[in-house]
Amino acid sequence: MAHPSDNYLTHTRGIKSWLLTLDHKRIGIMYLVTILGAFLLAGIFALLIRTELLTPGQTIVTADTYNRLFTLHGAIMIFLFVIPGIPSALGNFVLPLQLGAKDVAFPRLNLFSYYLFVFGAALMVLSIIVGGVDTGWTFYTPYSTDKARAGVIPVLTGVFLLGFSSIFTGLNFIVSIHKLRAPGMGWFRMPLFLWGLYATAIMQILATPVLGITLLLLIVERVLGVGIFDPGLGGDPVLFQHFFWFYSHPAVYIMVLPAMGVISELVSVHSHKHIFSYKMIAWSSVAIAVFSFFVWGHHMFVSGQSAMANMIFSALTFSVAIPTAVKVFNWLATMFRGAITLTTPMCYAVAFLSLFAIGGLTGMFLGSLATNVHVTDTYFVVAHFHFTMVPVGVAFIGGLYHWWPKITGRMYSEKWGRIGCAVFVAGFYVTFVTQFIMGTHGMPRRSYHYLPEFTALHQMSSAGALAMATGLFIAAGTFIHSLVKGLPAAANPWGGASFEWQCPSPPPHDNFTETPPAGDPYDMSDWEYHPEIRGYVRKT
Amino acid sequence: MNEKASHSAARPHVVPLRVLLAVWGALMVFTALTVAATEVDLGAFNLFIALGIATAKASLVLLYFMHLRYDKPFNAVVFICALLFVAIFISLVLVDTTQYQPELIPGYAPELLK
Amino acid sequence: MIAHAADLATSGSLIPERPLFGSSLWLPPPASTAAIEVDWVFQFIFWIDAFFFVLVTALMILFLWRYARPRGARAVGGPTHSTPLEITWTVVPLFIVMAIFYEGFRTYMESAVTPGNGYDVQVTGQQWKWMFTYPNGYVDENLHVPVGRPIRLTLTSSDVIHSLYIPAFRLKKDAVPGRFNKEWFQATQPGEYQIFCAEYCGTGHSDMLAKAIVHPPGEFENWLENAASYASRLSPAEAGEKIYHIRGCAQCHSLDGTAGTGPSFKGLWGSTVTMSDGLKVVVDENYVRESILQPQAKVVAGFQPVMPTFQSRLKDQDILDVIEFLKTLAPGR
Amino acid sequence: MSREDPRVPHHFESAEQQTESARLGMWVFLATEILLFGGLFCAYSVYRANHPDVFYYGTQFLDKHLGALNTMVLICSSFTMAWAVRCAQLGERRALMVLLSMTLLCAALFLGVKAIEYRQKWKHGLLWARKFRAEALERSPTKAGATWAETASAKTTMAAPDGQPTSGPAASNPLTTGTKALAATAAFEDRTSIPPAGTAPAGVVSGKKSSAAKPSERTPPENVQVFFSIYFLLTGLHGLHVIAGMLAIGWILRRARRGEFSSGNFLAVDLVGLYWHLVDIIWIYLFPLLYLIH
Repeated sequence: MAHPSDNYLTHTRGIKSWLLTLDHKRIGIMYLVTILGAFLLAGIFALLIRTELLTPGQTIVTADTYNRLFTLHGAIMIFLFVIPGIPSALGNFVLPLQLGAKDVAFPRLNLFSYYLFVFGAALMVLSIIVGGVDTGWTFYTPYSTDKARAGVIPVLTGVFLLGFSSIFTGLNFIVSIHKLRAPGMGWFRMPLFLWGLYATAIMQILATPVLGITLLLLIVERVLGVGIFDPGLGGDPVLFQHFFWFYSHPAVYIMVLPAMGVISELVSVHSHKHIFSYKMIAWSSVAIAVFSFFVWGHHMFVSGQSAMANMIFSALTFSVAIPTAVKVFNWLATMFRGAITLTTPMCYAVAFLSLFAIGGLTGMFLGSLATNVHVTDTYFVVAHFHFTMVPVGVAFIGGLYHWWPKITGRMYSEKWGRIGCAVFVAGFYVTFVTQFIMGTHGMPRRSYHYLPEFTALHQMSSAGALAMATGLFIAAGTFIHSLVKGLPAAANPWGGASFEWQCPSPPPHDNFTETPPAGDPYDMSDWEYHPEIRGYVRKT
Repeated sequence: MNEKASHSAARPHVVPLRVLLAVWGALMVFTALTVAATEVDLGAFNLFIALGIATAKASLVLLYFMHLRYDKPFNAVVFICALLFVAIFISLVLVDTTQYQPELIPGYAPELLK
Repeated sequence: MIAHAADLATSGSLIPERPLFGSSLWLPPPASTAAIEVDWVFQFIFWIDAFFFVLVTALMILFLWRYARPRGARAVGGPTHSTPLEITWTVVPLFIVMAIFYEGFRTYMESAVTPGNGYDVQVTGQQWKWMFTYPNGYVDENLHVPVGRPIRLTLTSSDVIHSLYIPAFRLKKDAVPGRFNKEWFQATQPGEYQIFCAEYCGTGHSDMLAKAIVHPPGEFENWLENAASYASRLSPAEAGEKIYHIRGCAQCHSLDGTAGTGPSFKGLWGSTVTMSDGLKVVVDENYVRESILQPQAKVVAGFQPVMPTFQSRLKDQDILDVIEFLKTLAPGR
Repeated sequence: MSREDPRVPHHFESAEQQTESARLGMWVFLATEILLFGGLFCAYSVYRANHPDVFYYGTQFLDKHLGALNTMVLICSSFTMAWAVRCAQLGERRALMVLLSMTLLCAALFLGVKAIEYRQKWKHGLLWARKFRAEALERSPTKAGATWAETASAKTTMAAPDGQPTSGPAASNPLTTGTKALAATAAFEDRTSIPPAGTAPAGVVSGKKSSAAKPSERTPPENVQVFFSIYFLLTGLHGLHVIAGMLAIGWILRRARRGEFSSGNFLAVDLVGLYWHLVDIIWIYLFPLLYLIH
């Protein structure tokens, strides 16, 4: 029935068939485009920030503009790129394919969620036009309620809508994974990417509504003055921090867990070896999801949080380190005695490993009470969270390279893909290792001016940022080149055994004419490489 | 397809009207009871009585009006998880805020006088 | 404000003899009792981290090199599970993080107990200025303390959240409106140390700088006595200038004619200014007094009504001193 | 969207799978609703645990009989909704329509009573923090004599009794005289010797006739306005959910009238029912927590 050229891209035509589509693959692509646009915008802000910091005094913008730049850089990166990047774009595309399903459980809700996202994003961008926001992405009271510019209201409303977009996506994923698994696919026969998405969805469901009510309270506080968070009216600003971090710490794992899922896929498929200790990786995802709810107080050790709470939160914080360490060791063990092809996705996977290791290990300084006091709110924290957030971006790009042949039906230049990755990672190290040093020497974050002794380090950091941008442009170049001139991709270019590689590239509108039998998603022994089609074919 | 749909979905539990009426009656009695309980001063115990009655009422609604008793157990797990995480949230925040009360300036609210 | 950072750059008062990497790549030289303890914990974590980072990276590179295969190759077996290994790498990190927690916790709790014989200084953050109030009521823009004596700080803020940060003492505490946060330290080395605001607080956040000046034994009392008696030592105009600097006027009102958050004081005295409602007012004693006590009563056109009242914070004599200081800035003088 | 049957979308294997998915989805959504309200319950718990006096005092301004009435109204609506689901399951279209209409009626009644309560609070100035008018506390809780016009005119009266410089609206409250505000400042300074910027941190000082007066049960505690903020936030958010529920019930009523439901197809009624019961459950907790503080 399926004509070879009939795929989800050509199934129907016209702009309306895209904007009103209920196909998870098209919605995933629309997310991808929107998210990449936001990434570009936030990236430009980052470069402006690094340019401003070339000299201790004013370089290109005023202090007020600088404050708006870092706020929007943070808010757009987090809410429009890092949080939705993997689940909404890649997850939407891949999840039903990996389940062997025709779509997510609620396709209309999926489309609605996308438009909520677009509307929220538009409100955030609008705030730039009405004058910007200068609160930092954390919106701490009473600065955000009393002093900040009026642009804070559209931003808060925007983030509120984005939160609900995220909740609905999570809801959709939970129900899809529960109810739409292909016959024979037990919980422990799901690809690990789905475990990552499932754990993420749990957190989206349980944490994001608290962000919703926090932002709602902040809007009401600002517009009506209810005095819950505003000390001027009898409120408690530290209570706001509890509310905010109850969401925003789990949010860190909302960002990281899908990335870990991607890495599990990448490491196993490109090492052509069964993932090491499937169950430990699956359970550690759930463990991270649950533990992450108990640790938010480590953002508040110097805020006036009581010593008792500090102690509890510090102790609980270290609990998250264990499942994270387990995952890292499992990935290494997967590579051990594998057959590693250093493809572009694999380059990004090992880049993730090395960056995220530093991100996780430097978290020890922040979890420990004694050292936290010195390094919190300095560039050390800035460097630490970039060493955890940027790996998420790395996994996103790696995942994009991994599934790109499936999404577009085209291959790309492996050579330039690898060069882009190397340039980006080298630039990243230069940018942020210098910031660790500045931080331990006492350079406070969000500072427009700095003491002249930090000049050399700041300039190195800015140079690194430029290299990062170059690496990203090279990556973008490979994608564009692939769209224009890429060779046709095989159905299974890497030799993966999960369902998405068993339908054509690009997949047909209904994904599978017949759902293939569910087996071990990491048992790749049945697949044989055929150089003439640049892909793998199942042994007959 | 239509035939199949009506057969497979027609099997959900239909709660007898008798049960619904009994639950409704119990809820009304509990409401009267909780108002009456405030007339008796039992100190801090009043709060527990009020919350206990509320929980009993909520359980009745959940089990019978919302069919949780006859439903897939996982739906109950979802609901209980939500309550559990609210409890975690409130209790950890309370652990902190009750501790730091001595540091607060009593009655600080300068903007109210404006 | 821009001038502020630039001043610091040129005045050379920033402990210029200290290059960034004076004693170690990672930490500035410790100058308080707590700093020495904290540095130990820092080193402890640092070497554990270094070990694991090298381990992970080395294994990764080794495997990438050793098991690199051309496209189409397949792995020959290899383990997919090993219970002893998994238990090892779950339990060993568990004990390590428990040790790290304990070290951090122990050190923190030692410094959380405020000693009884401390000297009290009250700290108020205000956009964008630190104010340090000594027991005799004197207010200074820098933190002066005696060496070798526990100093107890009580922090609050009069507007938004600030955070007092003294890297050399490894000390940081938020100043939160509506509450008094407590912190203490004991300096071990006389000298000047940088104070930052570590919690973002608006436009002038990065200029909210001050110094912690640790006096050698015996000198602190003399300094305090001398500093507190400025009103009797100085002429009214000089006292007014000091008040201008230590009470935060300088953050918004410049002396060089550039408009900040508020109008510049240069040439202000005796001039006629237009209010936001169109009223024209001559800057005289009554107007200045009213502007200090009721800032919102008359707001100069083009500025926001954001000045806090100084009612109950400045004495009548202080206001007269400020007026004398303004007179010295009048046009033609 | 689907090829054979518009009611079973193409990506489901069977209607049973669809029903189960939809119910699970609804329960997950209800979980998010609980966490949404959880934030407000947390704010409630924090302020109540730390300032019980504020809640003991504030609650006397709420009419517990109206609250109890509203609780019963909502329970009735929940009952008719549960019955409506039963009728939908059995395919009794006419009874379904009657019961849904009764549910809507109860919801409207609930909002009506709520409106009466809000109106009383508005009249007496017992509003959230910024709109809160402390002089309202001077009057007896439920039978305040002051009219809106009276209090409004009182608010515009400037009082500068002793020539102290007054700062506009700060001193306009006739009960918060300039001297009292200054006295409070002085007291604050004695305790802390750190003068804050802005005005005195005295909270609601208006209720105290003088500092020598014996504090009685009627003396408003400091920051009593926070109680009313929390009251309006909790009941307001709940009210919004009631309105959303009414819209949903109206929608299924319309569909029922068109005969879209049958004993094999009543999913929408079922889901709206679940949502409506949750709104009821939240009120079951709000009622004792706000109205019945002893």
